[in-house]
Amino acid sequence: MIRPFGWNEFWIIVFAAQWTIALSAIAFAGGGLGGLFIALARVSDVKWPRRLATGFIRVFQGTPLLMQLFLVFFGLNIFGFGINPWIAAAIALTLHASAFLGEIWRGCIEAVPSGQREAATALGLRYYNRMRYVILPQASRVAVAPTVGFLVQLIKGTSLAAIIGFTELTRQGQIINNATFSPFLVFSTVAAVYFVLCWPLSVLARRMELRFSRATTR
Amino acid sequence: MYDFNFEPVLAGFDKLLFGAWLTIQLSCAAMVLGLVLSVLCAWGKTSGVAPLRWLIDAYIEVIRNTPFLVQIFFIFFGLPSLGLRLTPNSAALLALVVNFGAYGTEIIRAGIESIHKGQVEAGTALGLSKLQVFRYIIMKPALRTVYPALTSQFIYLMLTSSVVSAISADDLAAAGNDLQSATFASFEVYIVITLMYLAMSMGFSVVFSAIEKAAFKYPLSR
Amino acid sequence: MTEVKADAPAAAKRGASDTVSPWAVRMEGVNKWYGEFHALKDIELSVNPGERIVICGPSGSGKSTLIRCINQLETIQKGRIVVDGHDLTAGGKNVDIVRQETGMVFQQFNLFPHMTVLENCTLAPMKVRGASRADAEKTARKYLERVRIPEQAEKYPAQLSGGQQQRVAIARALCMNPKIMLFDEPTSALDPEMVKEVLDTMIDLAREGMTMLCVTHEMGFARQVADRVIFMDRGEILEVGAPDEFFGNPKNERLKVFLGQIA
Amino acid sequence: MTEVKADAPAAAKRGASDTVSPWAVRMEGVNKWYGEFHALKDIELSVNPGERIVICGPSGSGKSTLIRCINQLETIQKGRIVVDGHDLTAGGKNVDIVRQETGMVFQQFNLFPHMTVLENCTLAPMKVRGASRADAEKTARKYLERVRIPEQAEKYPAQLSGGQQQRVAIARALCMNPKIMLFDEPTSALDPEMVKEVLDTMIDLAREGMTMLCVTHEMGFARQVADRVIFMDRGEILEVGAPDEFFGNPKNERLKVFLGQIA
Amino acid sequence: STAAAQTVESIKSAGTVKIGMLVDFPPFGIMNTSNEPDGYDADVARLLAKEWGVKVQIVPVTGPNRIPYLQSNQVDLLVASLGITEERAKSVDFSQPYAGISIGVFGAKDIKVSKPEDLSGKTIGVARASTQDTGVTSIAPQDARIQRFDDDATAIQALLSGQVQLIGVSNVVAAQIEKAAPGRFDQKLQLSQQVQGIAVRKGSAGLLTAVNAFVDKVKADGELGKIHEKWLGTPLPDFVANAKK
Ligand SMILES: Nc1ncnc2c1ncn2[C@@H]1O[C@H](COP(=O)(O)OP(=O)(O)OP(=O)(O)O)[C@@H](O)[C@H]1O
Ligand SMILES: Nc1ncnc2c1ncn2[C@@H]1O[C@H](COP(=O)(O)OP(=O)(O)OP(=O)(O)O)[C@@H](O)[C@H]1O
Ligand SMILES: [Mg+2]
Ligand SMILES: [Mg+2]
Repeated sequence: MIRPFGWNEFWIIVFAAQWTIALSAIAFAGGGLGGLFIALARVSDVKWPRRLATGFIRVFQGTPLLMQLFLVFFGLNIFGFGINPWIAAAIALTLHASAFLGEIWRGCIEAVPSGQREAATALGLRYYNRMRYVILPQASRVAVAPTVGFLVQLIKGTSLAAIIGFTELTRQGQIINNATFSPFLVFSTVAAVYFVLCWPLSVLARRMELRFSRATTR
Repeated sequence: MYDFNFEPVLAGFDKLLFGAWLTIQLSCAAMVLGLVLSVLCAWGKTSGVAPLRWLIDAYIEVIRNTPFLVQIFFIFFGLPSLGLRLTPNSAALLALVVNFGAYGTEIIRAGIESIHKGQVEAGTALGLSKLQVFRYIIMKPALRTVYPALTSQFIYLMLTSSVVSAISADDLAAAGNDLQSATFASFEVYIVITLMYLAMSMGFSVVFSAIEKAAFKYPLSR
Repeated sequence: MTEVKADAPAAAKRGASDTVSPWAVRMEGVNKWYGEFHALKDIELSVNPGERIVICGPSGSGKSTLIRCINQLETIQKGRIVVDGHDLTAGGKNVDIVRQETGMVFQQFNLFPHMTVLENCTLAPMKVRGASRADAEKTARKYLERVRIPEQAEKYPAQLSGGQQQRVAIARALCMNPKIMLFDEPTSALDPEMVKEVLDTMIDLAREGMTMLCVTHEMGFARQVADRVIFMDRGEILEVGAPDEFFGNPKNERLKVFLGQIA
Repeated sequence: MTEVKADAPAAAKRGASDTVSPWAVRMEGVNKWYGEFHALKDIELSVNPGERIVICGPSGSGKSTLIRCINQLETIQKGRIVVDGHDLTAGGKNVDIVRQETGMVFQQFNLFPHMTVLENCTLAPMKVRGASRADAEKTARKYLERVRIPEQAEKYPAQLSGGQQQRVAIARALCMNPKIMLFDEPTSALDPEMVKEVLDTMIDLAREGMTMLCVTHEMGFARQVADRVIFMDRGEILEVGAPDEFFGNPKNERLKVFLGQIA
Repeated sequence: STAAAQTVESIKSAGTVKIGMLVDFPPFGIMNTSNEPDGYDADVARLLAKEWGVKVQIVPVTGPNRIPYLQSNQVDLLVASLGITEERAKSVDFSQPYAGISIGVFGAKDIKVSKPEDLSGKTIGVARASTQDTGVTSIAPQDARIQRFDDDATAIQALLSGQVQLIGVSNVVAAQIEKAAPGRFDQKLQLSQQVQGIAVRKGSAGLLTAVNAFVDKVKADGELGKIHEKWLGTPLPDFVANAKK
């Protein structure tokens, strides 16, 4: 019944990374869009979008992603909204990533000197053009590094989707571990696969940060 | 339609409170020790010799690019083979410190680098040594600039600390899991512990802004 | 408190109806608060088309606030501002129109660092006025020529000296064909050797008859081009006069002290 | 290239042995590169104790670099710098000693924002000289009195005006009882009205006989207090002279252009 | 909503029965070499489907989420090694026992434990929410420290690395310990056997009757015995075979 850890098991773990990648991609796409809205709401001149965004961030940064996934998936189902795990994952991960990215990007938008906004306003540019051509391009330069940094955390965070039935990298490792009882081999493999996924991103983030700080220090 | 029944949760609420208390203790201890580790590593990274910098870089990269679950697993099950046997709670604490240290180092380093070069020069020109400049001139303003990043990393740490239940530490998540496995009242348990986490993170936010007001009361220019 | 009439001396058209305002800028009983802080107190000021006004005063006296109200970078709480016949206080489209008709130059240049000089100059004409790229670039090159840096069009702001950056900022504002130019200490962030090149550009503009309001401490410039000089302190206009009178025979006590300090 | 002897005119003690240097500062054949860029070229300069030197020149000419070499905020690649008898190029403890004996005031003040004025002034005496808190505070209050802001001792830098901040910076440097004061454009980040109060403080210091090297564009100050004025361009010292001669009868062509620009 | 699939009829008309099972709980639920669910529970699930003449869809679940899967209608029933207890019976309905394990407490040879009271002051590792957990918890004295891990593999790792003194596991899994560390550990206690039931949502009386009928049948015709023989190496023990709810 118990079998040794071999190449077959190794590849099963490696291939589970596809779910990790897919979940990360969904989270990032959803969080990117949601985060932009949250960030814009947070820097809005009007009070209520600002308050709403603040509340949103409080709740979704203040509760574990595991619970968010659980409550979205099973909660909606017990209330009779049959929901497929992909959609549940997309919703929960989007909410989670939107809160974090919204907060990160707000900081980046605020890092653009206020003179830039004023200059654009004085030229007669209105909100959309101001954001589109003046503020966001500058904010995005600052944003690349922390955003990629968050992506790394997000990739690791998708392991929590196991609670709603995804056999992604970490979960697959646990399952294989229970069929082989070779925890160190199994978890070393899991760690290595995560490292291969995340490390290039970390390096990229650091490069960007370095390039940016060089560009801004005179 | 599902019938909610919170009775089993209320019956086991003291266990949840104990769990929450341990989560708070673990996270706070990890924050303080992790902060010390971060400051040391950040100092090493900005002013240390090359091999030390490489060592710190390797530490940061390994920790930041692997899952916390795996880290805690290796600490709890791997260290005994080196003769170091830790209780679940102290293994959890060590793992949290090591994890927070890696993120904290990067954050604090960013803070140090944000300090205007002129500050260091002014200290140097006054005859202060490198260490004195770091200790008296850089440290406090650097911590102030990155304080928001540090506190949100802390909240993140507190929320991810639920993973320590994997090595049978008795934190809130573990208490919740035990309660739900004994009663099968899963929804009720999860809803309650979600609210407890939310309350804790809000509570910490309040505490953090109080600390910020007390510790960094000097005004900023402009 | 001390109310000083700051109207143009030759206010022959005063009888004209308010709807077709003869003034380039008219401020009536303007008051502005930042929270508790009373930043502008009962400002009365009328500027004729083509007039050149220099505003000076100690730091924090409200000079920037005053000219930033003219294009609604700051909103006022009381009073009325009419720019080229458009009542800002009435709201609506007027604010947009006024912003298009006024050009502003800041102390910190505020060029867009991610765009070339040419792109800085063509952005607003294209996005606000809907000009074609070709037209916008033609206009931009014309004004870059006028501020004497046509050869820098393809560079990024960070590659220019402070004086060059400020001249680009002037050209950028001119590209919108404004009727009024507002300057907020345009030379005070510059190295001393670069001040002159920017002042020269502004003097050129003044000669061509552009309506200008300029906050500056360059008293030489004020003497040379200003029609009227205004002294502000603590949110009030304390003295207004032609440069000779203003510098030669200041009446207000605080102005005397101030002129003593910056001499 | 053009070598200009920058030694003090009355160099009577020139024969003295090098070990007991008669000079407050002596630079011999000093060269400094930033990577490829040659920032200081064969600088020769000797400053007598008690002498007041003003350094001017266009932006990027190496003025800051020159005075920052004196307390080793920058290290040089070639040549020799001796400050008050301590050869910096010999290394060892000399650098520490020289830093204690020179006070420096920067353009951007560089006060420590998290410390009160008093703490700013007592930090170095306590940590470097090992003074007791009581002694350090006594000295600090004395110098705060001297720069005429004793009542600001408990405030934080951000609560002060620019002029006040710069005077604190001067007091902070004085608290270490330096033999030589270095100033790098101490008034150029100030609002015009505050320039005078800082210059007045510096004039007081000069009257008391402090050795001073000051980078500044304030020509009035130079005329009033300088024993010698030095003109730098592109890393070289191009002209040195007493103020009357320097301003009244400049010889170097680039200096003539420069004086024309900043007038 | 899928709530309609709560009767045998509706399952039959749908043509598929969705059954949740653990895949990290050897030998009851594992993933085989082709990474498909297998084990005692999987075989029982397939047998049930065959009996009802429908296709089976096995849904891998985990310890923490198996009940929510059932309660939120994502599976029709659970064949997920659920140890039957009174407390749990308040949340789900259990069938009569379809399986049972003898839980042994294992530990290093030099530790002396011969009766439950000897567990006093000892650390005992178990898989959280498992049948072992239930079994050990019910007999251990107050001051025994029960440490709950995510699964059996982790609990065994805790024993091997010395993080716990004893573990509670099924006899079958215990054989693996002997393989991993021959001669170091032995069985200390044989606990009162713990039985496991198939779970259905509360109030699905018809479905429960059908499941009970199925269990009766496969016990009687020996099919269940064969599965037991295959995965646990012994015939169906009496305490399961004779148990009635
Ligand atoms: N956004 C703001 N919030 C609160 N107070 C402000 C704000 N902007 C300006 N003030 C205050 O309003 C007063 C006038 O400011 P303003 O910038 O108009 O002065 P100024 O005359 O331009 O001074 P300076 O010469 O320093 O530019 C100052 O006391 C300033 O502190
Ligand atoms: N850290 C550095 N790395 C590279 N080049 C530098 C560095 N610091 C200064 N430079 C260059 O050395 C030259 C001299 O600089 P320095 O700051 O001494 O000029 P300055 O005369 O003080 O000018 P300013 O009036 O603008 O302060 C400049 O061309 C500058 O670009
Ligand atoms: Mg201003
Ligand atoms: Mg300089």
